[in-house]
Amino acid sequence: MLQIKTLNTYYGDSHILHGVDLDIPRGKTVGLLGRNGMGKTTLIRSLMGYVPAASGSVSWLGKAVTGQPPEKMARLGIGYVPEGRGIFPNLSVRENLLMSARPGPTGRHDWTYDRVLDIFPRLKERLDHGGQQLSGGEQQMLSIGRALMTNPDLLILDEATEGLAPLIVQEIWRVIATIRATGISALIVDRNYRAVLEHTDSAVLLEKGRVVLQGESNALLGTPQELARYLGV
Amino acid sequence: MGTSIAATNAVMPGATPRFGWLAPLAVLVILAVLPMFLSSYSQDLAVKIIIYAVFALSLELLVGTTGLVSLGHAAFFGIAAYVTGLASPEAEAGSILVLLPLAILIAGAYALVVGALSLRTKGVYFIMVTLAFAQMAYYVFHDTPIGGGSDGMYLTLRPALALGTTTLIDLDNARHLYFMALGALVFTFGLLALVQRSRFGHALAGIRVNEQRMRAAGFQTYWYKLAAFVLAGMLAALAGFLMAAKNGVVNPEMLSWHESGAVLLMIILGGLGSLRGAVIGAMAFVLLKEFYSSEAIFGDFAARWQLTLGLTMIFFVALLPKGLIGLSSLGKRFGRASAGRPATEEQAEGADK
Amino acid sequence: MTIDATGGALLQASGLTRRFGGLKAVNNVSVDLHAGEVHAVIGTNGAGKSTLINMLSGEIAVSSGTILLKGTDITHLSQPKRARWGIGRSYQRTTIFPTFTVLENCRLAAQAAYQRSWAIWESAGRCEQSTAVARRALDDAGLGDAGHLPAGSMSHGKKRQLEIAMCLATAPQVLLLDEPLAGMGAEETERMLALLQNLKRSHAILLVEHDMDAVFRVADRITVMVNGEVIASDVPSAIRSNPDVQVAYLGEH
Amino acid sequence: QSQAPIKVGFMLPATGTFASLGNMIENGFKLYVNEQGGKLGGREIQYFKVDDESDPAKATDNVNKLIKRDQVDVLVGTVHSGVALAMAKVARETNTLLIVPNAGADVITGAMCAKNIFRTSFSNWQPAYAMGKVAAERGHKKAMTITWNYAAGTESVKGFAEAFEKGGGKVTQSLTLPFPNVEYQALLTEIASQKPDAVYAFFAGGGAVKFVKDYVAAGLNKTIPLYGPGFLTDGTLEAQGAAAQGMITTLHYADNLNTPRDNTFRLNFAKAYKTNADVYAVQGYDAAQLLASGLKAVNGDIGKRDQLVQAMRSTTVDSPRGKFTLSPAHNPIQDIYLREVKGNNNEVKGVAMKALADPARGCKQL
Amino acid sequence: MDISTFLVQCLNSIQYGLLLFLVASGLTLIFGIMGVINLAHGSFYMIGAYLAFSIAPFFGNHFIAMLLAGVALSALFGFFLEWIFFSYLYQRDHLQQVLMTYALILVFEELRSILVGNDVHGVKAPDWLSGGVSLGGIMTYPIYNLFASAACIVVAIGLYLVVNRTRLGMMIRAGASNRDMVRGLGINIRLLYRIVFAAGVALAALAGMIAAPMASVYPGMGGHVLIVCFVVVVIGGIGSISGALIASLLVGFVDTFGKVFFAQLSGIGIYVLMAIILIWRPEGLRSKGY
Ligand SMILES: Nc1ncnc2c1ncn2[C@@H]1O[C@H](COP(=O)(O)OP(=O)(O)OP(=O)(O)O)[C@@H](O)[C@H]1O
Ligand SMILES: Nc1ncnc2c1ncn2[C@@H]1O[C@H](COP(=O)(O)OP(=O)(O)OP(=O)(O)O)[C@@H](O)[C@H]1O
Ligand SMILES: [Mg+2]
Ligand SMILES: [Mg+2]
Repeated sequence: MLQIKTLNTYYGDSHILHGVDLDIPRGKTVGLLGRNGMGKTTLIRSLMGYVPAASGSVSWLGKAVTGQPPEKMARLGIGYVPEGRGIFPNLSVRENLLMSARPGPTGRHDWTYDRVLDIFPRLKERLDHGGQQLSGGEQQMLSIGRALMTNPDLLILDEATEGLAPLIVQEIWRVIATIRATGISALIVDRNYRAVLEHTDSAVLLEKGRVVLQGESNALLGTPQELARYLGV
Repeated sequence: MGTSIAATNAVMPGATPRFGWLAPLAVLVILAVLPMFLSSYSQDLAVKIIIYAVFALSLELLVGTTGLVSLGHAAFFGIAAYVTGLASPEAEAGSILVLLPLAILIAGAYALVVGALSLRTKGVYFIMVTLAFAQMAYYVFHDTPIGGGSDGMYLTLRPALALGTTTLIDLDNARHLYFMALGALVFTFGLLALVQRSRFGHALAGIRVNEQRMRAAGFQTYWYKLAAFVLAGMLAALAGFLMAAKNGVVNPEMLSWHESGAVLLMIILGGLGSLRGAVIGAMAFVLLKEFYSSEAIFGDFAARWQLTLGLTMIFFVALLPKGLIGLSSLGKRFGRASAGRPATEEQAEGADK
Repeated sequence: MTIDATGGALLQASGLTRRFGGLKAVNNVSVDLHAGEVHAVIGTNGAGKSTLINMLSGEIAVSSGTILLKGTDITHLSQPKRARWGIGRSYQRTTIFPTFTVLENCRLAAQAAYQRSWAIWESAGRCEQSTAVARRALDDAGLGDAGHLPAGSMSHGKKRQLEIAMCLATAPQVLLLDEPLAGMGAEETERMLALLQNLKRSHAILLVEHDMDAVFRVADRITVMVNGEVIASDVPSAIRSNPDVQVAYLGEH
Repeated sequence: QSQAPIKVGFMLPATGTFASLGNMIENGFKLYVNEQGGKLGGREIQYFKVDDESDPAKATDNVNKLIKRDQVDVLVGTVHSGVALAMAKVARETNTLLIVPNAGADVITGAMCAKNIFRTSFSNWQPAYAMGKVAAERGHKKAMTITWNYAAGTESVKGFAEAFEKGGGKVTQSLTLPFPNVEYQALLTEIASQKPDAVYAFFAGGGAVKFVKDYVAAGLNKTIPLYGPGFLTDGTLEAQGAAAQGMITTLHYADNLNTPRDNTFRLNFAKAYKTNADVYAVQGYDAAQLLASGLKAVNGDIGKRDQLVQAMRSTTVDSPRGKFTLSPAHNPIQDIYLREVKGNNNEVKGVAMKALADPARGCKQL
Repeated sequence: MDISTFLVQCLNSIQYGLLLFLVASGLTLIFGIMGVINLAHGSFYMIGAYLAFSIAPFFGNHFIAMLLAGVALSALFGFFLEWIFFSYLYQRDHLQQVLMTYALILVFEELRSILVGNDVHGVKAPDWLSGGVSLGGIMTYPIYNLFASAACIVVAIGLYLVVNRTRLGMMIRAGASNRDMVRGLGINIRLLYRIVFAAGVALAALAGMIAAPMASVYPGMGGHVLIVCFVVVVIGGIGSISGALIASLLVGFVDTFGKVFFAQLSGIGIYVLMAIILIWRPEGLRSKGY
């Protein structure tokens, strides 16, 4: 579905991504792992078009989309949950959700306002609160819900479970499992590498902007010493 | 509006290059010998620029350093000018030693009141409350006979500084005025440069970027801001005193929001967050207008100076995101852009929305 | 629910309530923080943990209740004053100075203890005390080699580390940490836990965290909040087996 | 030496509300010079221009551009009173010859009068005083005045009241609103509730247009006649349209004086500038005439200041408005016409006061 | 003051307040919702008035048609203006926009002078709106003013619905707080802002066109109105349409009665009002607090 080839990205003079390859097949979930500051977010921001890549290519369903602006990428069917949530503080919870609502690129309409509120009942109690007034976890739920409202074909979750209570985290993983079942792809960054590997088909491990390890998630789970080396556990 | 109003050039005040003091020193030397080469008109013009530079610097402390955008700064400028006018005796020259402190104190007192009240608000609301207080002062002078109403008033004789029977400084003398203004500029610039590298200045910068964290760390930010506000008001008063002395005429328009807006524009044009930017901005603002409205250069088109000045400013805004002070780094930017890499300072700032 | 009613507690809050309009975000909550102890507060999202920290640190006013610091009533003291008296906090949402360097971030926090703001002839950058304190805080938080970077250009996880470092730089006696581990990788988590173990010897620590492994490793006492109310407060082992807590918060943990 | 041209500095508004007035004054001045073959007193005239922006805060700097930078021999300006005062102040200090072609502030030829300062227009007091007299003669007993709260307005209102009360009337209330606020409705209601016999208003430009229209829209004109100095209607009749018809004002000029002098002037002006002359053009024209009379007396030697000033002071200006002389304070002693709006013209109905001289209160240098 | 005069003064206050709202509404949009500090707003108002003056002869008594045509023209104008002058400023410091809008004021003033000259002009109200209704006593109230008030109310309601009740409004407000995030959700914020800016310009111009028959058309007419508009928007609470409406009416009352009771110092009335309100409620009357 989404394919990234030899991506190089800079922030100013510092070379952050060094020829990264990443392939997210249709309907598969891919985990993106790495210690702090290794370039996970940068990879996501490059593929979304926030940060221009110096070289390399991004293609969607076989079509080159390198260098497209974020709004175009999102319209292709990417739902984006950024790290730090990106809630609109001046909009109420209801408005945060409604403003992004639209059918998916293929016309799919699985995620409705009501369904999102069903998986996050907490939000239902806070509909008229401003984004600013939510607790950290509530904001995180809202951010995920908002991305789902765009009925994406590919969901990108950058530290989406940060600040969520264990019960809710379990719920999120369940949602990801159901999403996976409906043929939606996902790219998941999370500090809990074990959970990531348990809930994804394959995973990629970044070290200083380079892919150092990749493969089937199950297989990776079986190589604890490798993981330990790159994740510092 | 979640974003803060003033982002700035300098990462932190005081982060000037090693020989950063060389340029100002050279400029100072040039300014000191300048009157020898200037016609009396150019000297007047230079004084005007210097006074506006002092005025702009005072606002820079608020806007660029502390992040408090004020649209009422001319109030302190104008009040000081009126105090100078009103306190000047009819028949003889007023004493600088009396008039200047008086002007600064009274304007400072007003700044204390205005600051104490308006610092309850933030961002655009702060802009508007400061404007409100300035407009009140404006209408008091415009609509009541205190200072001659809308026509303003004039100083029969400019202030002077006499010691015994010898007159040390006589502002009626153009050269004395020039050096007094230059002295004020050096004083203001030096004071603010000190402030910026001091703990006080760093705390102000911290307040600009993230007041919440400053409070959490243990800074009583309200008092810091108030101190900055009053200091800025007093420095504006210094400029106001000089302006009254220079013109010999004081008018309500000196307190108008146009005047407040003009000095704000100066520091934006020059480049926020840098003292030099404020000075350059004041200079550019005055000179550009002088240039475009000069009949000798533009002939009849000089009457259309608004058009040329406006277009030039549009041009600057479009090309110089950091103001005129950013001209020097423009070359570097081009160099980097051609290497095919994005510039990132803005991204770094925007990263934590 | 306090262990010893009088002297031992560094910070003593009782009956804290905070309303937002009709919502009682925190309802009659009492906590005591003792030196040498990590007191974890856990609870569902929106339970009122951050609000509790906000009240303790003076960021927002209490609707009712009292807060004592070493026996002195500080309920109505402003946040900066409380900070100067030794209450330090970190934020759940990273709250740093993105345009300043990492060291400058910490130095500024440390400067709060050496304000001398009238001494404008002294250079802030050369203030040795605060620079030393800032460097130590950075080392503790694992950012020792990042001092020169602009804070805004660091990765999310590193910013979280800086968040903690800035809290440490104010040299507090009472630490109120709002999800310090969020966003940190496994390695950094280990480091942070070690740091907490170290700090708790001389500090009173309130830890809000959703990482249960971490909480059960360092906490000496755990208070569980749901919808603004305390549903349990006990030693970790008791909390782990408390059925109410399992249903409301822990799930299959 | 007499070969070098005489430098005339125009300090007039080129931008802002008064821009068109500045333009008229300049054109009037130049028309006279051109009629003399481009020379006054045998010397070429060279012009310098500065836009005063009608901003008193910048006035000192602007006037210095002309005096110090361009080193003009004569200053001509301006429209705005506050700016004119600053000009007068600088002119006094530098002893530059100044001719004021519009600004009516009483003090210019009052407390601030000086040997080197002349005015070819009017003092605010003049048309107002005449109007006061007329209003009283028309039998009105109770009048209200309304104006912006600024110097020109208050002076005008005072002048009106002085004559009106001398004539047996009484100004019951003086309404003001802040300059340049144009929301008159509240004050019109006030007028309606007090029902005076007459209203005297001083406004200019866009504000005048709106006032006259609002006054009529409120239906007040049917019962309470509206009077004012000519500025209420001059130059804005097209904009005021039907509302202004029949209004009575006083001024030192009118649109159909129908004297040979005026007719030639208007014809020449229209030919040269493709637009009709107005009072501002006349004032500019007369400024040139006044200067010419002085230069003629000294044969173009502008250095002979005393003789020049003496000649200007004692000349009779053959103005399109009718001949006038100058008072000792250098303000015109002139007829104030009573005019009525007909179509797009302010037509003469007669002379309200003949050879009216400003009292020049406070002038010590007579 | 007797009771009937008092009532008429109240009517005056409301009428002035409504007109103010109309002028301020465009500013609420551009300033309050998009976050652009637009000093050129007064210029758009002036442009509208001059537009009315220029195109009125072609429409005769079809006043509404003229308004629509003017709105369309000015919206188009605003659209391109945003494109050329503002589209690259959002990422920058807010104050850069101030500089840009100030430069635009200068340019517009001069272009106006070049194109239409510096004279004062009047615009005739259409026949079907001329005349007045009697208000007891000797006073009449112009029908046109009542029409203007009605137009203001229509705009107020329309704007309120669009901004607060439509997704478009939500997107715009979202864009003001976090542009990047809005883009990440697939919304073309550039186009959106261009449209909103155009709408803001069109509203200001509409106000100018409606005001033209009442106020006449003259150089510098935008300057005074600008600052009052900012006062209105800020008192109301930035971004709140209903707040702006309340604020307009408040300002209308303070201005009207200030002139009657405190003539000497009536100039400071609205500023005292603003200072008091903001010191009492630092975020304006109707800020939602988020
Ligand atoms: N705006 C920026 N400007 C300059 N450098 C940046 C910027 N943002 C990130 N970097 C640098 O790029 C590198 C990769 O950062 P990135 O945010 O991609 O890390 P990450 O893997 O997502 O880490 P984390 O787990 O902490 O979120 C880091 O070294 C960081 O310092
Ligand atoms: N300023 C506010 N106005 C209105 N409601 C608020 C405000 N701040 C917080 N709340 C509400 O109060 C409740 C408690 O919030 P708080 O941030 O304390 O939760 P928390 O326990 O920290 O949750 P989390 O674990 O998700 O961070 C939440 O439901 C939140 O929506
Ligand atoms: Mg990241
Ligand atoms: Mg929280």
